Amino acid sequence: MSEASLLIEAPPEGGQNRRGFVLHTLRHRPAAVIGATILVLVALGAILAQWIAPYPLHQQVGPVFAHPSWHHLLGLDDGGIDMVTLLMWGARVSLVVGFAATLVSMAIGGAVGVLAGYFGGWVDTVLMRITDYFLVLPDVPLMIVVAAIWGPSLFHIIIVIGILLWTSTARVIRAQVKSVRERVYVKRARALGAGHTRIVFTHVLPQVAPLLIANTVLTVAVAIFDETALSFLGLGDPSTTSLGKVIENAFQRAAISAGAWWAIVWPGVLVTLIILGCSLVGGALEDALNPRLRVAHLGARTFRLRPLVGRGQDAL
Amino acid sequence: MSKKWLAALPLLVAALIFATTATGSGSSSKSGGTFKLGTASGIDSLNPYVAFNQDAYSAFEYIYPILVQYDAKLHYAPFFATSWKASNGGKTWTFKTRAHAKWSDGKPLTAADAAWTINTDVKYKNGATANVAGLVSHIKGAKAPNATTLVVNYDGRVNPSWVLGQFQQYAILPQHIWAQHLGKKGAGLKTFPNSAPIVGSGPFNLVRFKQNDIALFQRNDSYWGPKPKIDVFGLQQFSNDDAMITALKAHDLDAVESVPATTMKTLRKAGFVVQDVKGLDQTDFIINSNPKKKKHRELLNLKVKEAFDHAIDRKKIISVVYLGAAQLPSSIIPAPAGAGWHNPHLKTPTFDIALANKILDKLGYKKGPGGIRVANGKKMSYDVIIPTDVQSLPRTFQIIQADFAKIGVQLKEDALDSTAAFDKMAGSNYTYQGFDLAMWDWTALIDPDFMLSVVTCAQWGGWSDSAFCDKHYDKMYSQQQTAATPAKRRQIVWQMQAYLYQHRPYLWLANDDQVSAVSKNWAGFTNTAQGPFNELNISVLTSVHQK
Amino acid sequence: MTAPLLEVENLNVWFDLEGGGELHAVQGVDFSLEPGERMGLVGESGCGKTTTALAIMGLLPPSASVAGRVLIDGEDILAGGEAAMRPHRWVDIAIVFQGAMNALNPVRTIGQQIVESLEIHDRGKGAAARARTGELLESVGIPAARASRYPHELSGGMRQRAAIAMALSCSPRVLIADEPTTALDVMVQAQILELLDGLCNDFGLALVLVTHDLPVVAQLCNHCSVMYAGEIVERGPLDVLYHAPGHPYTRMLFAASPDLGMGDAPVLSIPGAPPRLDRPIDGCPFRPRCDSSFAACVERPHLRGVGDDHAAACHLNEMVTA
Amino acid sequence: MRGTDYVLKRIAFAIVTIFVAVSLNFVLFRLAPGTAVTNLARVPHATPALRNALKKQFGLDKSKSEQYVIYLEQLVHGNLGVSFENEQPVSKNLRIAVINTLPMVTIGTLFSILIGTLTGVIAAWRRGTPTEAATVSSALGFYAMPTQWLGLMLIIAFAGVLPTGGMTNEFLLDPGFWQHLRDLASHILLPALTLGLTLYGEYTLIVRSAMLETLGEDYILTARAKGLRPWTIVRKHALRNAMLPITTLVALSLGYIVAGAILIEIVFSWPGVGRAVYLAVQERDYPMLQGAFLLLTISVVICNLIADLLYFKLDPRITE
Amino acid sequence: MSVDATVLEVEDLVVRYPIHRGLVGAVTRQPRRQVHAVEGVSLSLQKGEMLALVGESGCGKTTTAQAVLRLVDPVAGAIRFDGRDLVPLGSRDLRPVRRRIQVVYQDPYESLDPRFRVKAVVEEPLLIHGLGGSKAERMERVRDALARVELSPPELFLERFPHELSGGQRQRVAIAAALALEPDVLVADEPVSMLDVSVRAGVLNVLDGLRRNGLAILMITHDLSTAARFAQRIAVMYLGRIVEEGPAAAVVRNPQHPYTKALLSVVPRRDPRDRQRPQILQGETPDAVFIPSGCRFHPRCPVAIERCSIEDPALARPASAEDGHRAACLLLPARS
Repeated sequence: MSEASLLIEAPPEGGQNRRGFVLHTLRHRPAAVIGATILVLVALGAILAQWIAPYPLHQQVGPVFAHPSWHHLLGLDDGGIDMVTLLMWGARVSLVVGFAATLVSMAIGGAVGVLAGYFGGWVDTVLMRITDYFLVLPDVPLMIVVAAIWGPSLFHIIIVIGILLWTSTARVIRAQVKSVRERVYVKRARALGAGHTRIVFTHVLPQVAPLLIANTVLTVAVAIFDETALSFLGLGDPSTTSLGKVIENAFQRAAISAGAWWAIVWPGVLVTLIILGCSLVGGALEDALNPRLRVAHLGARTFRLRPLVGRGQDAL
Repeated sequence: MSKKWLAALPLLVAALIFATTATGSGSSSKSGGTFKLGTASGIDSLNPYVAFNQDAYSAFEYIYPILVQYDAKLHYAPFFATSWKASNGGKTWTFKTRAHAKWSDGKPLTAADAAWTINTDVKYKNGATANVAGLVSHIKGAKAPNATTLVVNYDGRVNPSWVLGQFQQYAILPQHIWAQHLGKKGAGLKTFPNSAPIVGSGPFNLVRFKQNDIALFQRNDSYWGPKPKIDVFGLQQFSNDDAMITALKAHDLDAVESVPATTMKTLRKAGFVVQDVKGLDQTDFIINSNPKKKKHRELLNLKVKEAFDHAIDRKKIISVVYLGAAQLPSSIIPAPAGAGWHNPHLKTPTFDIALANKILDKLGYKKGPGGIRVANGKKMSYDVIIPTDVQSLPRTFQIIQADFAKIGVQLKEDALDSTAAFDKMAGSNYTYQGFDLAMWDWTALIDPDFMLSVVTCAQWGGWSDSAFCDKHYDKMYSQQQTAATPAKRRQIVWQMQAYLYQHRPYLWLANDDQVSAVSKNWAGFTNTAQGPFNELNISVLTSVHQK
Repeated sequence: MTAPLLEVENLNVWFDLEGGGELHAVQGVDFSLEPGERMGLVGESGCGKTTTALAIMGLLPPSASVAGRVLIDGEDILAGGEAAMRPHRWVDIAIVFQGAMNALNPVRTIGQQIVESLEIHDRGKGAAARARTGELLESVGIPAARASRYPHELSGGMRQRAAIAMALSCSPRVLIADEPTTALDVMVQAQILELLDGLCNDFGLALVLVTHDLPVVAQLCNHCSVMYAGEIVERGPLDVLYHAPGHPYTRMLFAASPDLGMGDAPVLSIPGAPPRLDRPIDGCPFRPRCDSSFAACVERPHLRGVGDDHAAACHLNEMVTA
Repeated sequence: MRGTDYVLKRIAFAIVTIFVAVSLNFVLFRLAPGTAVTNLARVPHATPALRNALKKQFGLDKSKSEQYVIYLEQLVHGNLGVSFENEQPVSKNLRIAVINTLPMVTIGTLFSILIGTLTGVIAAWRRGTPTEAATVSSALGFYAMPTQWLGLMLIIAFAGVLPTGGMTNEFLLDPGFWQHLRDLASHILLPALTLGLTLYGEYTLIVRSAMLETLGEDYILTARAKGLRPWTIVRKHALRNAMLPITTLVALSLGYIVAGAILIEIVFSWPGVGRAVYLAVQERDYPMLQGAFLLLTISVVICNLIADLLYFKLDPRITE
Repeated sequence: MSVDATVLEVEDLVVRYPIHRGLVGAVTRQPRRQVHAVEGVSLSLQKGEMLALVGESGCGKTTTAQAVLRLVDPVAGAIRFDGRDLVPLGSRDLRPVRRRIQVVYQDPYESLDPRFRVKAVVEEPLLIHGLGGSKAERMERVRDALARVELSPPELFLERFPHELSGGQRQRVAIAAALALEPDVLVADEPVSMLDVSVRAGVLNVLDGLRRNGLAILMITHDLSTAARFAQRIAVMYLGRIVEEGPAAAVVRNPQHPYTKALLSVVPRRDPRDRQRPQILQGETPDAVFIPSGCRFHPRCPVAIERCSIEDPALARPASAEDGHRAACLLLPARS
């Protein structure tokens, strides 16, 4: 009997196909399912704000800080603007800032990480030293300083957040690329005479992609968080309505003392939800990607004892 | 973590839990009690050559001798000076000062201290004392022939009300303290921190001061004037209105200097006395009036300015932004400034979009694409510089922007921090070429001189933010300083207001109220246009007392 | 008759799979061990040999469920679950794992780790425990002074020796060695095997050597159990297993290991791969790879005696005896 | 000696980082709109003479490189310049602010590390149980809340029960020691709690995954095989090893502590460094901002250095 | 194989890696240290021959292989392929040569990109070297290569991902990928050590078949049994040197060098009756940084004499050995 024909029955061993890894994780981890649902709902509300928001963004529809009512489910803000409308548009700006800043930081962090990890040697040393410097510089104060100097605008905020958040991405990606680079199949490709571009794009990047995605999602959370902080410090763009700006407006007009808790509670809840969504999705992806989390030799739960009837394989 | 630390933690936790049960307790009260006032701005510096904030000047009012003060009707009343007269055709002023006054360290306080302060300020007015230079303008020098006589010499005839207006804001410093800190060319005057406890001579002694936090004043029992009824006055600074109002509600504060309009209703409901007084702060819409302006010269056209003025819905601004706690403005000198300086004949421009459109149509500025008018071949689309630290402006801008769209004028927000905003408006070398429109606010003083000065040509490179420069106006300005009688001065001041009303370097938006809140446990607490803690006189804190 | 030192009876282990379902990793394993006996547990990767070792120690992960009995001196130590097993660990049965680098805590010294096991089982405290640690290290060929070294400061062979010294600290009666020489060089492997040999001889230690390497077992053990697909398919004295195997798998496994003395004789691999254990298996699990399967193999064979102290699970034996 | 090289390298790195930050600081603030002159010359009737005098006073008439050298010289002497706001030395303003900030941040951070470690260990230990789900989701929940918002929520919740602003009740003119301590503690509670709550979530997650990674190591299996009790294993084997990544990550999150402190000090009117930064931003008091930024950077760098050295002490494997 | 069919010849190869002195080291001017990975190795490989390079970990066998593949730069020596020295060549000039020297790595789980299907894995070398013409022609070569490693019918495997294959099959795919370029030399670095015993023979037999068809194979292994069975010649390395080299049967049956003797004595035999007294060397291979003086094996050598610590022996044919069998030991009487 030929060996090969038998091999068809060979069992899948270890390892797993990384194709569709992200989708698979999103579907099979409860945390990721919850997180993704939150994000999709918020994103839908934000994207469709133009069409489904109940009122125009800048229209005063009632008295300042009017109570929640049937017409305005979440009440009105300090300009007499409908909170539901504000939250939709605010989420839109916050998400745009979050994603755009993340894109900037991913581009920098991804490039630095791949270059440092792949080429190693002095390239690695130089890039990692730079990364280390950025890593110890306190982000938010630096953002404050730069935003204060450049002046408040959405574009500046995106750039400022983007150019300060890339460090952790660079480190994570570098570590991963370094390990991929040491994988035998990359060595084999090198021994075959494959060029750097080919190796990076066909072997390294696809392998790093899920981690990059996980990192992106987590960075979005940080970027949105930072945006609310900058807005709160009065460094936000006054001509746009981000969630941070909505909180800051309410805070400036003493919403709490005015008894208008809805003007400050809801935007905060929404920010929390978005960040929570990102953290859940990103965290689940990271957890799924970390092989060291798969086994635990110690836990509160132990193996179970089963009664046994019969012998050997008959015993079930 | 070391074991020692772990042992200390329960202690720490216990201390924290213990702490929660022990709040709000204890004023170490003597008979008069402690009056605790909350403020959002606070004292920026205790050095008069550095201080900028109103709270600082209010503090000086209570701790330093000042020649004159305002009475309840905002007329001049004796303070450290008991009487005054002009001579030498109005060029020399002689003040009689209090006898037997003492500084808080026991050293005698005499007219010599006043003369020294004035001479020092004149000497270094282009350097270290620039901050107060405006208050000693036209002064040649001062002398103290004896302990109770101060003679001040001017370079020309000066108007009496102007002179007293200047001295009302002028703190006399103890020579024996400050003379030690002159330093090189007086530079030491600015760097002297003047930290608490301060040697002063007012109804209160400043005994404790923490920047951005607290200023504590103790009653000065050796004070030569009417004694306060309270023992201690505290001014606590909050960076957060909510925290401040919460503290007031929890009776950690007795009063709040300036409460946000949004909380007036809830505070009244909670049983606090909310005093709503017409204030001196006005927000304005600035039109670059530089006669040498290069771009968008249509903005120099008085008709255009008039049209803009009619397109501003001030009532809406007042209801949305100020929740009603503001007045319709009409002049550079707000009505509450008192003593008749405000020109009552000036009326707030009406909100009339149709009229505004008619004026612009008449000028031939046709609407182009997007409904935006075209003037001199250029779209009437302007950036409006808005300083980010004036909290009411973004909302106000939104309202104006929407209405201006209806008259075919596009406004775009250019939010900058105040330094950057001012820099951009002044442009390089103070040429005022780089901006068209802006928004800001001014806080008027009781005496009209300062407000009227900001639109003089001489203020280019100084306070000017509209670049208004007009020979005729400048002439009137110097005339009011030297007018022989108060009535004559008032007449000129009214003329100047009317002239500005017509030339519109500023379109006045709202004149917001000064709203304070005080606990019902206190009596004799009054609010003024400058707020309860003010630089007008010492009446509020000397009359406030426990019920 | 006294009970054997260690007796494993009808041991079964299942693992819950992540996507649902379960995997029957160990299926009715039986064996017993007398003092001084050395047994090899041999099989391909995934055949359940390490799982069996872990099950005996009660070290299975929470996803596992287990049935059967593990008796020490006739007492079932498995019945009480993890907690009941604890007092027997190290005192009755100790284990040495495969990668000694990872089996030792990198931030604690070798000495500390040995002292710790002495202390928890009340075999001495403080200075006494440290003195005993020195002796133990000397007995595996490590100078006592190295007790203060960290694992990373020792070579692979030394670490494995230290792990053995630690396993011997409470004088266990059974030592399970799970692939103790994999990843070590041949010369070091020989050193370790010699050490184990000496320990068994000198202390009457019973040894279970878990490995995939038949020649190693052949050199060190007297008995061997061959596992395939979770079951023991043959067991008996090694001599018999090599010269008269009762199961084609054993025969083919020997034939697949090259030997220095074999000359140009063919080395044959076993085609195919072991069956998946998360699905029911019809008939003999080895049938698809077997070179001598026949009609009866659709029935699942059971382990049955085929000679003195020799048992195999293969229908071929029935034909012979029948 | 073991690791002299490592220690020297870390110290050298810290020094170079500080130098880079110092230089960055110089460059950054030269880009700021407006100079000391435009700020200080905003007085009525400012004359060109005054402006020139100021220019000279602040050395702005010199070349950029000369200015840089002067700046470095001043730094060496602890001179951070003069605040635009109160024209006092920045270093003096900051010293007071730092003294105020330290107790609040310390208590908040300790609280977060304590709770974070505890819940992280529990989450890892109770893996796959509802306890883990509850611990992790509450940690994530607090982590996701914007710091300033959480502070405001606490103000809503505790208004009237605890003081919501300031550091002490300054109106206690001469409080006894215990009264002062009680007063301070009551004021510190809410801000420290806010800081602790926003930080702890991250630590829980870090500790949880560090613990899980450690619990997957073979030596844990060895420890179990040795017959150690589960909590003994957690204490003696798992936690010690999990401390390694935790140390680094806690050090790296110092930047966030600083950020949190800024927001919290604003919300609770705490007169510390964060509030000073905020006010400096509001007033565009660049020298103050510059000084505060330098101070924060240096303290983060030094804390990182300490973490590195701690790591070195914890991990015997570091030799070079 | 008497005709000179040498395809690869390594002469006096030396590879050293510098060790970082560290900051303190640099400041205190400690001497620069090096790992002497390979110190003067010479070997030659003929068409249709498998040469097994045997030794313990750290002996330099893998470094030698990497130098042959020009993945590390030698300090000295020559690597002649088809008579042409590869050492001075730049990466551009090396490309055509790389095609003809292929490699199979130890770990079949790691050597295939998990995202690549089998056909892509085997096709990749062709794409890299721009060979194989059209897509269809390339697929033809892919099928061919798969058939040569006995993965047949190839259609069954083309579309699979590595995780759908068993360990042995993966290693075969890796070999197929190497064969796709039709190389002259195959470097096999421990090709079966990660595989289950039951399938090792299959992979080794595939290599053996390829060799018979003319491929020259340099096999790196630590397993003397495998080397003895499949290789034609064996070279035993110790600390960067070849200490014994010769026809496989001769080396195994008639070892000359004490190190080879010891190594052979500790190889476990599968027959339980065949238990020998192993000659166990004490200690472990020393650090390649501090090479002992004289004969580098002398500190562990059971028969060393004083001279061994002074004199460094060269490879020579001992009197008691057949032709082509050489060893480096002072105690062996050389043939005059």
